[in-house]
Amino acid sequence: MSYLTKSPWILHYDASSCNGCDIEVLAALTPVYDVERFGIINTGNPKHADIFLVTGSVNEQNREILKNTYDQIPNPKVVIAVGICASSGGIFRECYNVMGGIDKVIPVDVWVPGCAARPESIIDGVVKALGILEEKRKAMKIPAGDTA
Amino acid sequence: MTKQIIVPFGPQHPVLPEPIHLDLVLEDEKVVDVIPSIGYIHRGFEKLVEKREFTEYVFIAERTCGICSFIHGATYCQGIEQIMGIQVPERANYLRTIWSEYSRLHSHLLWLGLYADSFGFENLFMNAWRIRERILDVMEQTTGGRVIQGSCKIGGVRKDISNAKLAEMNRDLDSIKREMEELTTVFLKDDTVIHRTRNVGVISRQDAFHLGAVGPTARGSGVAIDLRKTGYGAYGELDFPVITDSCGDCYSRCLVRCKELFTSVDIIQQAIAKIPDGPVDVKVTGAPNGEFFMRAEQPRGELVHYLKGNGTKFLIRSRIRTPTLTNIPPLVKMLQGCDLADVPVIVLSIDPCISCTER
Amino acid sequence: MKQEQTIIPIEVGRLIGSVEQFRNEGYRLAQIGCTKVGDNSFEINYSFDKDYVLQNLRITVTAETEVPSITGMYWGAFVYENEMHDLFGIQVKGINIDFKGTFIRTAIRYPFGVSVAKEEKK
Amino acid sequence: MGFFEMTKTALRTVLSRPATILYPAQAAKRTPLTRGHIIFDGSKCISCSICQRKCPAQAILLSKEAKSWQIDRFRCVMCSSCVDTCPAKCLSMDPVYTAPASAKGVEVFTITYVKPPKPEKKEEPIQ
Amino acid sequence: MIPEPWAAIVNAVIYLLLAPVVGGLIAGIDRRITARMQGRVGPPLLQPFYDVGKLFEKENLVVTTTQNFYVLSYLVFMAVSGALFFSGGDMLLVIFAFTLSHIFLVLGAYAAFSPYSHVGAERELIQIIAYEPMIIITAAGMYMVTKSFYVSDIVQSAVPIVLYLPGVFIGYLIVLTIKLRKSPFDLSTSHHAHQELVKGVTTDFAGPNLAKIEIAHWYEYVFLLGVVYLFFGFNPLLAIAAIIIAYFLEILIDNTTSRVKWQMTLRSAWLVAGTLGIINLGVLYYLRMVIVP
Amino acid sequence: MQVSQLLIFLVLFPLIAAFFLLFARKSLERNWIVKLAALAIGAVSLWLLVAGFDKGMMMFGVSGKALDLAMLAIELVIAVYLLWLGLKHKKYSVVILVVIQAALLLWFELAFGHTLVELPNNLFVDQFSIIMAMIIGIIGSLICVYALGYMEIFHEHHKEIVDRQGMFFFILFVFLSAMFGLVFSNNLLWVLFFWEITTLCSFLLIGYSQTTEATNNAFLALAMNMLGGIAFVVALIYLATLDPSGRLLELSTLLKSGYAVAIVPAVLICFAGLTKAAQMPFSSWLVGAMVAPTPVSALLHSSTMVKAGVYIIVRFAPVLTGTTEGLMIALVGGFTFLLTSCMAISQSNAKKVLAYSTIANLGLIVACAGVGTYNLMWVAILLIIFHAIAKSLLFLCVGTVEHRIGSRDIEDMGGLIERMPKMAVMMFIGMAGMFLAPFGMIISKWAAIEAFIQAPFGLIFIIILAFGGSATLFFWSKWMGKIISVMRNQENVEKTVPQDKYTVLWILTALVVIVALIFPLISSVLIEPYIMDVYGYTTRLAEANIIIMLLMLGLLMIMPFSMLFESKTPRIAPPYMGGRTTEGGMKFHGSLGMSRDLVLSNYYLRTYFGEEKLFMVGVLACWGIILIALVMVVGVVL
Ligand code: SF4
Ligand code: SF4
Ligand code: SF4
Ligand code: SF4
Ligand code: SF4
Ligand code: SF4
Ligand code: SF4
Ligand code: SF4
Repeated sequence: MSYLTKSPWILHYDASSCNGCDIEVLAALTPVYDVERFGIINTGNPKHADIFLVTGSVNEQNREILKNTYDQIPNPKVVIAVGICASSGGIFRECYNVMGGIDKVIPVDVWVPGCAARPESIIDGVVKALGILEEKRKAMKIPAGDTA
Repeated sequence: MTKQIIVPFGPQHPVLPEPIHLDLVLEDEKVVDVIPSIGYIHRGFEKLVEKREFTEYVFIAERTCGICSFIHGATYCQGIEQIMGIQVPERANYLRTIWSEYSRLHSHLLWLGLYADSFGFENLFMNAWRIRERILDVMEQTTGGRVIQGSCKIGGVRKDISNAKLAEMNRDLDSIKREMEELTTVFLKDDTVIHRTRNVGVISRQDAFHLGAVGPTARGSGVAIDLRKTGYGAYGELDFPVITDSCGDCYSRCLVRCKELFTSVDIIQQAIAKIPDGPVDVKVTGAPNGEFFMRAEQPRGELVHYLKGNGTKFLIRSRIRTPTLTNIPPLVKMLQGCDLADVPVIVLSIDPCISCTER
Repeated sequence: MKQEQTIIPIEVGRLIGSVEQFRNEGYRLAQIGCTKVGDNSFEINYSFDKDYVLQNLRITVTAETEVPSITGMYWGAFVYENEMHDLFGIQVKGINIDFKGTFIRTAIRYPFGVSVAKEEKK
Repeated sequence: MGFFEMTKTALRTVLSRPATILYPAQAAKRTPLTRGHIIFDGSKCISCSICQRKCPAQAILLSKEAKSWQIDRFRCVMCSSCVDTCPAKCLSMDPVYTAPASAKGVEVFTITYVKPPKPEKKEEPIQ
Repeated sequence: MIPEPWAAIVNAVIYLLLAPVVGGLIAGIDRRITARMQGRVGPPLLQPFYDVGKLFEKENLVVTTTQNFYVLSYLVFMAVSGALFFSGGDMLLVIFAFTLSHIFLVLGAYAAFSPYSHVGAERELIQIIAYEPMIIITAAGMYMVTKSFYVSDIVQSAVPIVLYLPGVFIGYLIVLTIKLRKSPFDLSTSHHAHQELVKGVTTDFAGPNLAKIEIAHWYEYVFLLGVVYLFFGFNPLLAIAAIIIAYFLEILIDNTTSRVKWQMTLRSAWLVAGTLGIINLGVLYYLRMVIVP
Repeated sequence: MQVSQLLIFLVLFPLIAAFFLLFARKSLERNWIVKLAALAIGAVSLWLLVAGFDKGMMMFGVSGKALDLAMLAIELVIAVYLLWLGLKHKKYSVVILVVIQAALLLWFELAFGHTLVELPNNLFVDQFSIIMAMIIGIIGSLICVYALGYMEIFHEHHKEIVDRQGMFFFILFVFLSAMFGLVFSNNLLWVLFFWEITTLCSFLLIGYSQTTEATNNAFLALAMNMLGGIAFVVALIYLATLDPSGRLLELSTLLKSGYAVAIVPAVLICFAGLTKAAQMPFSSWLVGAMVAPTPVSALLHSSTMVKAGVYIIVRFAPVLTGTTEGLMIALVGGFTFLLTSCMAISQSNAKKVLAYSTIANLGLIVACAGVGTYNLMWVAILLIIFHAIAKSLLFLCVGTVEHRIGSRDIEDMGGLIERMPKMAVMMFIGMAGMFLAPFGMIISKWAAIEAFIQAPFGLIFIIILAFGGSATLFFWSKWMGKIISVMRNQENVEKTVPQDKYTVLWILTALVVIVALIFPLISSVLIEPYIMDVYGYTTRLAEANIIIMLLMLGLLMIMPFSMLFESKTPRIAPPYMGGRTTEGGMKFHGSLGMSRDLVLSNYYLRTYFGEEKLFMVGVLACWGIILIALVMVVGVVL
């Protein structure tokens, strides 16, 4: 296992969620769930992040922000869509200003269902993402010339 | 020549759990100009009333926001009940009140945490949220949801709480109260906290009133508005003070919220003592025809649900005016001339909730 | 317990005067909200609160009507007026901080307004 | 002194047990009421499609022809509306939440309910 | 006295090799204790090493390639100043090298031309000017007690330096809080997301560059705690204990204060630390020069 | 040639060149004259170094009586000229001062003219003079060459200013001559004469552009320097009253004559030195002098003329050692250092920053000389050398940049590394030279701390150094940060800089580095012997430390090559903007739908380091100290 999986730093972005999922993401950092046990730090800065946790259904105005932020995360990186809104737009699917699911804007690696997604669910999602992260790292190495 | 720095503050910024953007113009670290821009959460779900029956719209109203989800749901239901003239059973009114106050506890604790984080007091944040988990546990045990409770419906509530459980909650509140006392002491007595909050983001009583401040933002400046005093739910039968403070700075707003924690505990305990037995819902038939401005006190202040129906299953308008929306103009005033380091503190001090602001 | 509220329909022309009166009597602006009531007909409610009693001024306008801004009396009203413009396409004249349609940017123009109704019919 | 108000709390917590639940090593907090995911009992469903109509998230799709009931778990907001409204009581809410996945998809169930023959139904009130 | 060259070189090499290990461990312990103070379990002890390892596995994302140069220089000169210190070199030279390395960090942040890095850089500079006088005063104090600027002499001195320099010691602890980027003085950047500055001075560094900054921090920790050792050089066991207590105190302060503003930082560093230091030295000077000429 | 001839050459040759320049009408002629003269002056200065570095102090007699009279006559002519100017511009304070000084001089001549014997050794040279001569001869002439190109462009930009370049270069070379005269003169009367000439040159050059501001500032400078000049004359009168034969007017004799005799003139002359070196109550003239064309600032107001002020104080340092008067002077220097360093933080005008930094460094030199122990003297001389080189480089860089980008505001120098890469590198090195290890100024600062701590009351100065030094660090670093910040879409505007300027700048840049490299050599060859002569013992940095410094310098120089060996090619991404979209040219989408420019300015911390506030503090404190010193002197006299 690489170090990458032992130290996943997350960046959380609220792409127009109702706050339910956001506060659960935050709750995951706090004593009862304490994701720092897995080396997870909430960096707040895309340039330091490995895992992009996105909540919310993405509205018109959020699109470019989401995309910009995603682009500023150095590779390898994974995106986790947290909550039903981020997965499909959820209850707001039919709103005129909603894209419905962040996969409409950036590629998503893991979907965490729930409305709101529970902290345990989020932890599960991150664990699942670590495997994908590791694969991406390997994939990134190969073009660099090593035999691998 | 003025030496200015322009900082695009947000929409992606660690201090803001929700996206909002400020163009900050600084000289050294003094904020000389600030222009907000919002709209990052606007989903436009008010328009969903045209597609969802008014009974299902409760679930959407609840998801106006994940923090005072319950109060949004309850306010919506009460609005519809007012239009349709439905008399809700007393027990349901009490339960609604209890859950509302639990929401307020959880919201204020959440806010205290974020607020502590805004001035870099990580430990305080962690402690506030640790206590908050105990509130959420009760929420989940009684409604099935931690943050989106989904326990309100038109005509009553969807779940009853057994009297044994109520007694247990009552006992639990005593110990939560002790923990909160320790927590709020730090907010109110610690020198470094006072350094960051006293005389920061001051807004006078006059300004607060005329710019439309509500909730703790208004009460921190001495404007005593608390919609619970209109007596919706079971509030009319309970005894509680409207907490105000006069300084109008971040410290005052924090003080008001700290004291409200204990008011809420008191209200819940009173309600548990008084709650009558009986059914928790009535059957609803027909459709709303008419309009009503239902107002309720959210943790952040006055909430207005304006509902208008025309006798069909689909309302013609739901307009949700949330406390943060009306607290934005005071916020813009508060930010003038503060320090860059004060920006997060001041922004947090109105307890901004963008999700419901923009709907 | 029913919350007390009244609705007072007035002409657009009398808006400023009436609002001023409320302000002078020490009312707080609680909200401004808009409802589409016909193909090209909108109700705008200006709600004022004093001692928990809600008084609503109601004007009925079309999308073409120019509504005067009340930001002169209530500085904070710009949030509502910008919102009204962005969502309903109501023309508000003289807002103190006029976002000119960028307050809430929406995927479709004036989602609650007239144009949408037409688009949807198509 | 107003300085170091937090010291007592900090020192006490450092000496006491952390509040952390060591999930996943330890089981998650869960209550009987917790809304985790919808369970469908195909043997009871009468294909009335009320659930589909009452679902605010449009997560349910019922096909009478194919005799299938499908749910998109990435749309379902766990509101329980369907459970409350289902006349046949074939839906229930389970406290275990849906696991995160790296692909979205719908879950399809077949409806095995067979409408009982008419006479029997008439006898019911007599029994 | 100038130390034996070979001994000096051996010490320096030992420092260069071991300091990152020790520094990383300190960071790991720090994070665990911090977590415990917050009622959490916290990360594994070796987490800082995982973090740095991870960062080296990441893509190098920059705003401008010159950032690489500044960061490398920061690391190199940080290591050099620590190595000079541990090889028993001249305290003043160590301080200047130390400052030089920080200037590189600041320049790296400036180079990015980004609002957050920029404000971070300005604040980092404010921090440097806040703590630097105190560090120089510390060196001067040690000279007054031991008659030498050489670390090798100071450490061998049998005089209980801390008894002569209590004010300086307290002043040093205050600036240590700044240097360890601990609350209340974590102005320019901090370990977690920073409330007004995102990541301040390190905002626009990613991957390997960030890893280098992290390693430089480790070197820095060891060096700064080495200075604490000097105060207690007469008794190594006591010195180690003092380091542990000092560090624990820093963590405690970190966890019991909010971040103050730059004005307060500058004022407290210059006035409190400066005054304590100056009064201490003044008294010492008076005793030395006037009472016992 | 003999050493004495070299000295005379250095004093006279620039004068001759000056007259040629006065009549050179074409710029081509002027070019050649200046370049050749500069070459000659530089070469002879070096020759002097080679010829004189190991000889200790050498004295030479030049028949003086007639010269003395000529000088007096010139001084009076100048006085009349200034009187006329003063009246014309209604600068009555200057008029009064001129009258006082002229009256004193006349009285001196009338009272003592007949009793004074002819001094045997009017000229002298020792290692310190050689160092000064090198600064004047090499840096000074480089600046003159640079000025050629500068003035052309200056007049292109400022059509409204009368082109008086002939006059300009004439004054420059007269000034060089006077400076040489000043450092080689052993006769205090001569020193005074040259001293006044430099004052006059400075006055004329500050007022060159003839704008109201320039004229006012020129008169301000004049007035303050006249104050010093008067003190100087008083010192001479005092000496003459002590010994009417005038033997004490010989600098070398005076310095050896002991505290009782020398302290009063020492304090008075040091007071003159303080005014010339723009120390605290007088600092405003130097800041005002920044209206002059940049080469003037570089030459007069940083590397040479103001150095004359500290030169004379350093000369008197042995007299001041351990005295309360010395301590007072040192305190003036110390406060000046601390306060002006802080004031520089609040400035964004590049030349003003340089001016404050210059005053600060002169203050440090004064502090060293005032305390006056042998190792501090060593530091003082080292500071003079390092400062002259780095600061003149910086001034010239600012001048060049100003001509390209049309502003001398630091905020406008953002991204210089892209727009003018070579200039940026040179400025970078110049600034590093001012405050970073292991370059010159920091070596001096280090040595100063080590020296002060052994000196009586040195603690005060250590604290001043600690605080002032960190303030220095702040304003240099933020300036550095400004020029290296990489803004995109910047155009390179460097190509149009003329080659001559580059030559000068590169030489100076190289000097900054080389002097840092060979300073141990300079120290052992020039400074230490001089200190040895004066005090009987000397000092130097420990060898191990020097080696470490050199290693660091080496390391610093190879670091940039690390960029060639990047293992991973980095991906370039826009800076973090809170998720906001950025467009080219550093714009971003702001509120109200606007596209905003990203603007980043440095901090100026005016609430803490505001100019006016600190200036008032400094003026009060330093006047206080100076008055105390003067009262003490009066006490000695009585
Ligand atoms: S999934 Fe539910 S809780 Fe999460 S953001 Fe969407 S509506 Fe809110
Ligand atoms: S009102 Fe003031 S802050 Fe706003 S743009 Fe004008 S000058 Fe700037
Ligand atoms: S005020 Fe905030 S917490 Fe309350 S309902 Fe609105 S969004 Fe939710
Ligand atoms: S203020 Fe609004 S968005 Fe924020 S938590 Fe409350 S309801 Fe949600
Ligand atoms: S729980 Fe709610 S969202 Fe889920 S399927 Fe049932 S009705 Fe739809
Ligand atoms: S699940 Fe229930 S509500 Fe849905 S179709 Fe079947 S019987 Fe009807
Ligand atoms: S800023 Fe606060 S929360 Fe963040 S790392 Fe520092 S102490 Fe911790
Ligand atoms: S750059 Fe400006 S100040 Fe300099 S000469 Fe040209 S116009 Fe004059």
